[in-house]
Amino acid sequence: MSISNEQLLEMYYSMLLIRKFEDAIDLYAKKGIIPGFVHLSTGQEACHVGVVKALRPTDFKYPDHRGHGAILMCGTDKKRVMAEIFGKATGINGGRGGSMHVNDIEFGNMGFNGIQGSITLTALGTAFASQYKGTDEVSVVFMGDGTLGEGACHESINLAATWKLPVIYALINNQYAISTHYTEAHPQKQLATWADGYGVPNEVVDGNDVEAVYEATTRAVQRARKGEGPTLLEFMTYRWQGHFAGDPAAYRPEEEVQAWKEKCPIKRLKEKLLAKGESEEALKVIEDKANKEIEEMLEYSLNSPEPDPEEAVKHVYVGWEVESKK
Amino acid sequence: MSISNEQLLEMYYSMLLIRKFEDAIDLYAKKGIIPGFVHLSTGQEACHVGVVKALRPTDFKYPDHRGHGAILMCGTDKKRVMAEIFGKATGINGGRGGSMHVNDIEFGNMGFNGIQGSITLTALGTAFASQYKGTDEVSVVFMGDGTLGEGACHESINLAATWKLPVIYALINNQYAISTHYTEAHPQKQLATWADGYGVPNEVVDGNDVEAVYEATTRAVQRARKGEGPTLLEFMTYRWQGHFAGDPAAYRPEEEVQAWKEKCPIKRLKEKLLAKGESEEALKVIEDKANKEIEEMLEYSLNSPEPDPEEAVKHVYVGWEVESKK
Amino acid sequence: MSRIISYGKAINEALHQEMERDENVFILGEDVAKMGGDFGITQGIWHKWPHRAKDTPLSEQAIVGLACGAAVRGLRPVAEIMFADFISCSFDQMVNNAAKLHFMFNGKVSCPIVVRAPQGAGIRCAYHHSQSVESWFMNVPGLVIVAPSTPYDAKGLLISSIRNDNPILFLEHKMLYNMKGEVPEESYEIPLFKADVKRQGSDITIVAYSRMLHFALEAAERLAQEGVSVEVVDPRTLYPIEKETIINSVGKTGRLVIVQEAPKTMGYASEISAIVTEEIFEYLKAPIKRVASLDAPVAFSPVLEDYVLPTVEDVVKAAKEVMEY
Amino acid sequence: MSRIISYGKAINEALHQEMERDENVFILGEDVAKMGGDFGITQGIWHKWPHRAKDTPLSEQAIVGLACGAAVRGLRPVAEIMFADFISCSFDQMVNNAAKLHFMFNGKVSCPIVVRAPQGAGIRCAYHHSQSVESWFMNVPGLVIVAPSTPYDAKGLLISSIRNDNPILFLEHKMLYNMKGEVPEESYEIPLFKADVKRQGSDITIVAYSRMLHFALEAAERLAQEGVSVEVVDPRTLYPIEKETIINSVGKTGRLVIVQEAPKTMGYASEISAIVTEEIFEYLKAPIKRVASLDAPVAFSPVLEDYVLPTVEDVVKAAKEVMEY
Ligand SMILES: Cc1ncc(C[n+]2csc(CCOP(=O)(O)OP(=O)(O)O)c2C)c(N)n1
Ligand SMILES: Cc1ncc(C[n+]2csc(CCOP(=O)(O)OP(=O)(O)O)c2C)c(N)n1
Ligand SMILES: [Mg+2]
Ligand SMILES: [Mg+2]
Repeated sequence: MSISNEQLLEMYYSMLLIRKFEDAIDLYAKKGIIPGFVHLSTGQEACHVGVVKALRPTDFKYPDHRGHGAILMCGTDKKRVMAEIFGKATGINGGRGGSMHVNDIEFGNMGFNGIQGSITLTALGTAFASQYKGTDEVSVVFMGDGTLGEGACHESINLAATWKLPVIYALINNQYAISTHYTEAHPQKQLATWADGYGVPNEVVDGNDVEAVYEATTRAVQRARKGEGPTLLEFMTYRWQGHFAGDPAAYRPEEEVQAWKEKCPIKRLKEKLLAKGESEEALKVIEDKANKEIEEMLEYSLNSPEPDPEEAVKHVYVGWEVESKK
Repeated sequence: MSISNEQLLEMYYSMLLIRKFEDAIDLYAKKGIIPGFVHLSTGQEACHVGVVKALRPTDFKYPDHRGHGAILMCGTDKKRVMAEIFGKATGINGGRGGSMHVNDIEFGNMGFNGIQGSITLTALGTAFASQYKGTDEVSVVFMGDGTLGEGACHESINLAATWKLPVIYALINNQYAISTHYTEAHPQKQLATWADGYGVPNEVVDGNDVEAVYEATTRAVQRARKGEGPTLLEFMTYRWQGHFAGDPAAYRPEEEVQAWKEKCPIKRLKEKLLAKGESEEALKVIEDKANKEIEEMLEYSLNSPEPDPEEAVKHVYVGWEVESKK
Repeated sequence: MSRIISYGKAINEALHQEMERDENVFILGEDVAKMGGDFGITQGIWHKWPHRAKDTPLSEQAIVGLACGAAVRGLRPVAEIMFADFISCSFDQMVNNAAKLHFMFNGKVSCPIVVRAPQGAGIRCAYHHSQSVESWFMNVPGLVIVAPSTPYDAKGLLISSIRNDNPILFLEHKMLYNMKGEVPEESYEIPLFKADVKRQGSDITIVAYSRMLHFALEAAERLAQEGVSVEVVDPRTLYPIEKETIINSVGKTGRLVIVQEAPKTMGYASEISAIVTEEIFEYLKAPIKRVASLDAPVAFSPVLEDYVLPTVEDVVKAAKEVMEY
Repeated sequence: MSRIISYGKAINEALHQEMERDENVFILGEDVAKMGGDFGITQGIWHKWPHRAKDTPLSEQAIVGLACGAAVRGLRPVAEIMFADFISCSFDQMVNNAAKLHFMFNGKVSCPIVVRAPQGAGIRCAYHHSQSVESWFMNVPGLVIVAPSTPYDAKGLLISSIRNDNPILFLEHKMLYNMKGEVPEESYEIPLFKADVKRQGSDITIVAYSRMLHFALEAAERLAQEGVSVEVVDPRTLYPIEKETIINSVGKTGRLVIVQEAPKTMGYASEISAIVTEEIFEYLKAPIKRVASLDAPVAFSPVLEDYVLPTVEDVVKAAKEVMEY
């Protein structure tokens, strides 16, 4: 498998875009302009970019609660992703979902998850439909190290393995579930070994190396498309921010955070690109482009109207209207 | 570890008692005298006897829905076990539970399970209490091959392994969950390997060899008492009857049933005892004793009164009476 | 053409006909395929369509979750939960996934799943195999709950449920499986969200569903002998609630008894009582009465089980009290 | 001695005092130990009693199941479910295990667990982090549901709940955590199963709990200015239901409005309405009204969220309609 320079540059752009997107969200969340709370994927960009770039628009992608990065990669109109997080009428879901619930069926973006573990089960269904219809779309579920504690994960992998469903578990091990280190919540040293118990192929992958992520995902996808069943990929990475924007994350050592920041996936790719002969200037152009796009998204989001309140009771049922306040 | 002849004779008696107990229950269930449905453990006697005999009265034992055998081993007054299954006032739970729900806290008999998988979680709590109080009781959960499908099992073993709780999973692989062969419900060839995914020690044990069952359990119990955490034991055996008394079990090949009947755990122990020099006559005396005990239990159960209807609304709460029909 | 068949058979026939009609329909659940279901309701399907009948592991979460995901892709899953009690294990999937999918996707996705589950007491199987579960779900917007009381309704309502685009919890009653009644051979739909007047009357309205409908009809018969004319309304769809039929009936009779098998507190009857009081208080000639199980788990022994369940006698008594008020 | 502290702090203090008093009390849940809870409610406990404060994996089933098993052995677990919405994942443990243990053991075992869970909307976190869950559990005999509305009640009710021998779902409201009020420093109990008259009045009764109690009190204040004397009753224990206080109040006023934050259909208000209609119909001067959220999931955007939630204005309006009937 070889990744072209062009692809790498595109990945570089994407990772920068996610980084800047999260920075913007962080800022507007702390300003109190974005309602509710937001979980940022800063530091995990390589996982989101590497996984989704290895997929087709027709595949089913299940971003989790820390999913902005993956969502931005799906193909969904990015400014409408941001507008959704701002709770605006122009949001991709009309502002009814917000940060944790940004979905877009058109691009197989199944971001609707607020209950950890739940999407490992929904993914069984989209994967089953491929098998049922004899098509080759795969279903990729993002999940965190902490989420692995949920019983749902077991029911999912047990069935996927038994029925050989095209499910890929993209387990982002960013070391913590809120304040709890993964070694305090699980008995395994590497969570990937959990899949051994089901005979499910698994790999531990450097989650800060976008090429490694892309390649591992591609292998898993190939297996899945051929009907060989599920794979679990454990991406080792780190959550730079607190659990949510504003969480001081006092529960973890500052040196640990610094050490991981040294391993920044974007810096790493940049060095690789420079080594491959790309110029600082060319990379600067890409960065400017990302900055500009974020500016446009922000402008769009900030200037979008609030939803019509009556929308709050729409689409509860198909063919049955619930009472509104008239 | 060596098991004395005396112990073996006691086990022989226990296995015979369970066999005859189940035969009696089968008969009275089919006669329509026992209400509801009953799940018989015929053919699995070695598992129930071997496991419970390796435990203390103060340990916590969680028989499952096919649990008569284990329940009879706990120390609970056996005639009151049978009376419970008959739904009588003299039943150990006053007739409110029946076959699936025969429990007796006095002997650590936690038989209250109707929801598969649920007791793997309760067992965490009784095991945790040992750790919390610094005592060495273990908690042993019986579970079937089918039950392993439940998400609860994952949450249980994950926590037990992480916290090193004294839980022993006595997984009775009798090949079927109702009509579904275990290889159709799980990806593993041996379910014990599931525990590998959690780094939990596990063994596959001949579930028709009571000595092997006893010894494997003893090893697991020792580990647990020393604070070394959970063990999973997979006992390979077979369910002679249908899923419930009356189920024709048309879903499985008759030859399979016959082959397993050849491997009868009681016959097997009998042959061993004869080889060790016990006489046919001595074994006959034991069998007569078992027959007699069953007769007495039946007489007790059949002649016991029905519960007082008002009992149906007792013990819903502590300190709050629910409305009765006056 | 109509024949006399059982409620269980009527459901089975609906499944066969819908499998035949639409290749997106498939069934899944524990022992539903090769064995045809623990209560035999899915018999014959696997034999005809082996790839469209799936035996699952004991994994209620996966059953409902898989159904939701498959529905998103245009399939029409009909899942069975062996006993309704076990939906407790997939409660999250029902409440936070199935119920909200359409809403979460802002209407761009729907979740046309049917989760069939036998519920109710009477078979002497104690508290983990006897519950009536509708109350667990009636504060969960997005779900639809259907509970047929007759073979005719069971077939028509199941066909409508499979064709409907909402997530539907289809509650069958174990004690009705062997009940016989007239059922057309051909396929037919019975509208959801529409109560059915099962008996016309003018003095008092009794609302009852599932097994309790038959208690209500028997009570009505007995009361008729004493000169009381009872109107019996079967809501059929329990949730969301179509109010008109009940309100029209009580508007006419001025008296209402509601019968449910679930424990009394916070049952379907409570909601109907609240609605009627709120909307047509002025028409009420007497207090509304609820007939229900006592607020206790269902115990095993027949004398205990029978003690907590409502009886025909209870319905008659409540109706008389209302009449005599 | 009393001081002004927050509702969250009051709960924290109750936990500290009960940990101090009884070494069988311990806490468990996600991030409750080292971090002191997602909402900071369990702060300081792990520092004092590291072995009695346990951070669990994301395993809601295990949290509740472990609590039940530990309780059987005489411990007094106080579990936290980070958001009440996630009890959906341990619904089976609550309903089929905790609720029924005492019953299943024929009274020989009890299940003294407290499951604390913050619920309710208002923090702009959409449909998976905003639900009011009491209705899911109010048809489940054996469970107790407590929902404090003030810092004073929060402390006293939690202490009583920990000491009580029943399984208790203790529903805190996220929007009340920062609310301040007078709370004695010393330990005290507030009886369970006993409603509290929070304001005396003679014209109309408003029953409200948790955050809605404050809406009711504000509405009462406004109505007072228009000459309407409102009695406000806070049930505090939602289930099982102590009827006397409410019935006495409505017996006096003849008018009733019930306020809940949960969606309207099949809420606490429905049950209270049904009880009152059934028991003191003859005292009712007007229809009973319910004020509640609309029957929809709670959407994210503030304008959407606010639209579905009840407001003080809604309470005032309902009360006036009842008064003017
Ligand atoms: C069923 C459920 N339990 C708990 C939570 C609260 N919660 C949200 S994210 C989270 C931690 C998740 O950790 P992890 O899976 O490692 O993902 P990360 O946040 O590190 O990306 C928790 C406890 C939830 N949303 N759903
Ligand atoms: C949660 C739940 N799901 C399903 C059932 C119905 N059920 C009872 S026993 C059983 C099969 C269990 O198989 P296994 O665990 O292998 O035990 P065995 O019956 O073979 O002893 C099923 C499906 C149940 N009681 N609880
Ligand atoms: Mg993490
Ligand atoms: Mg089995």
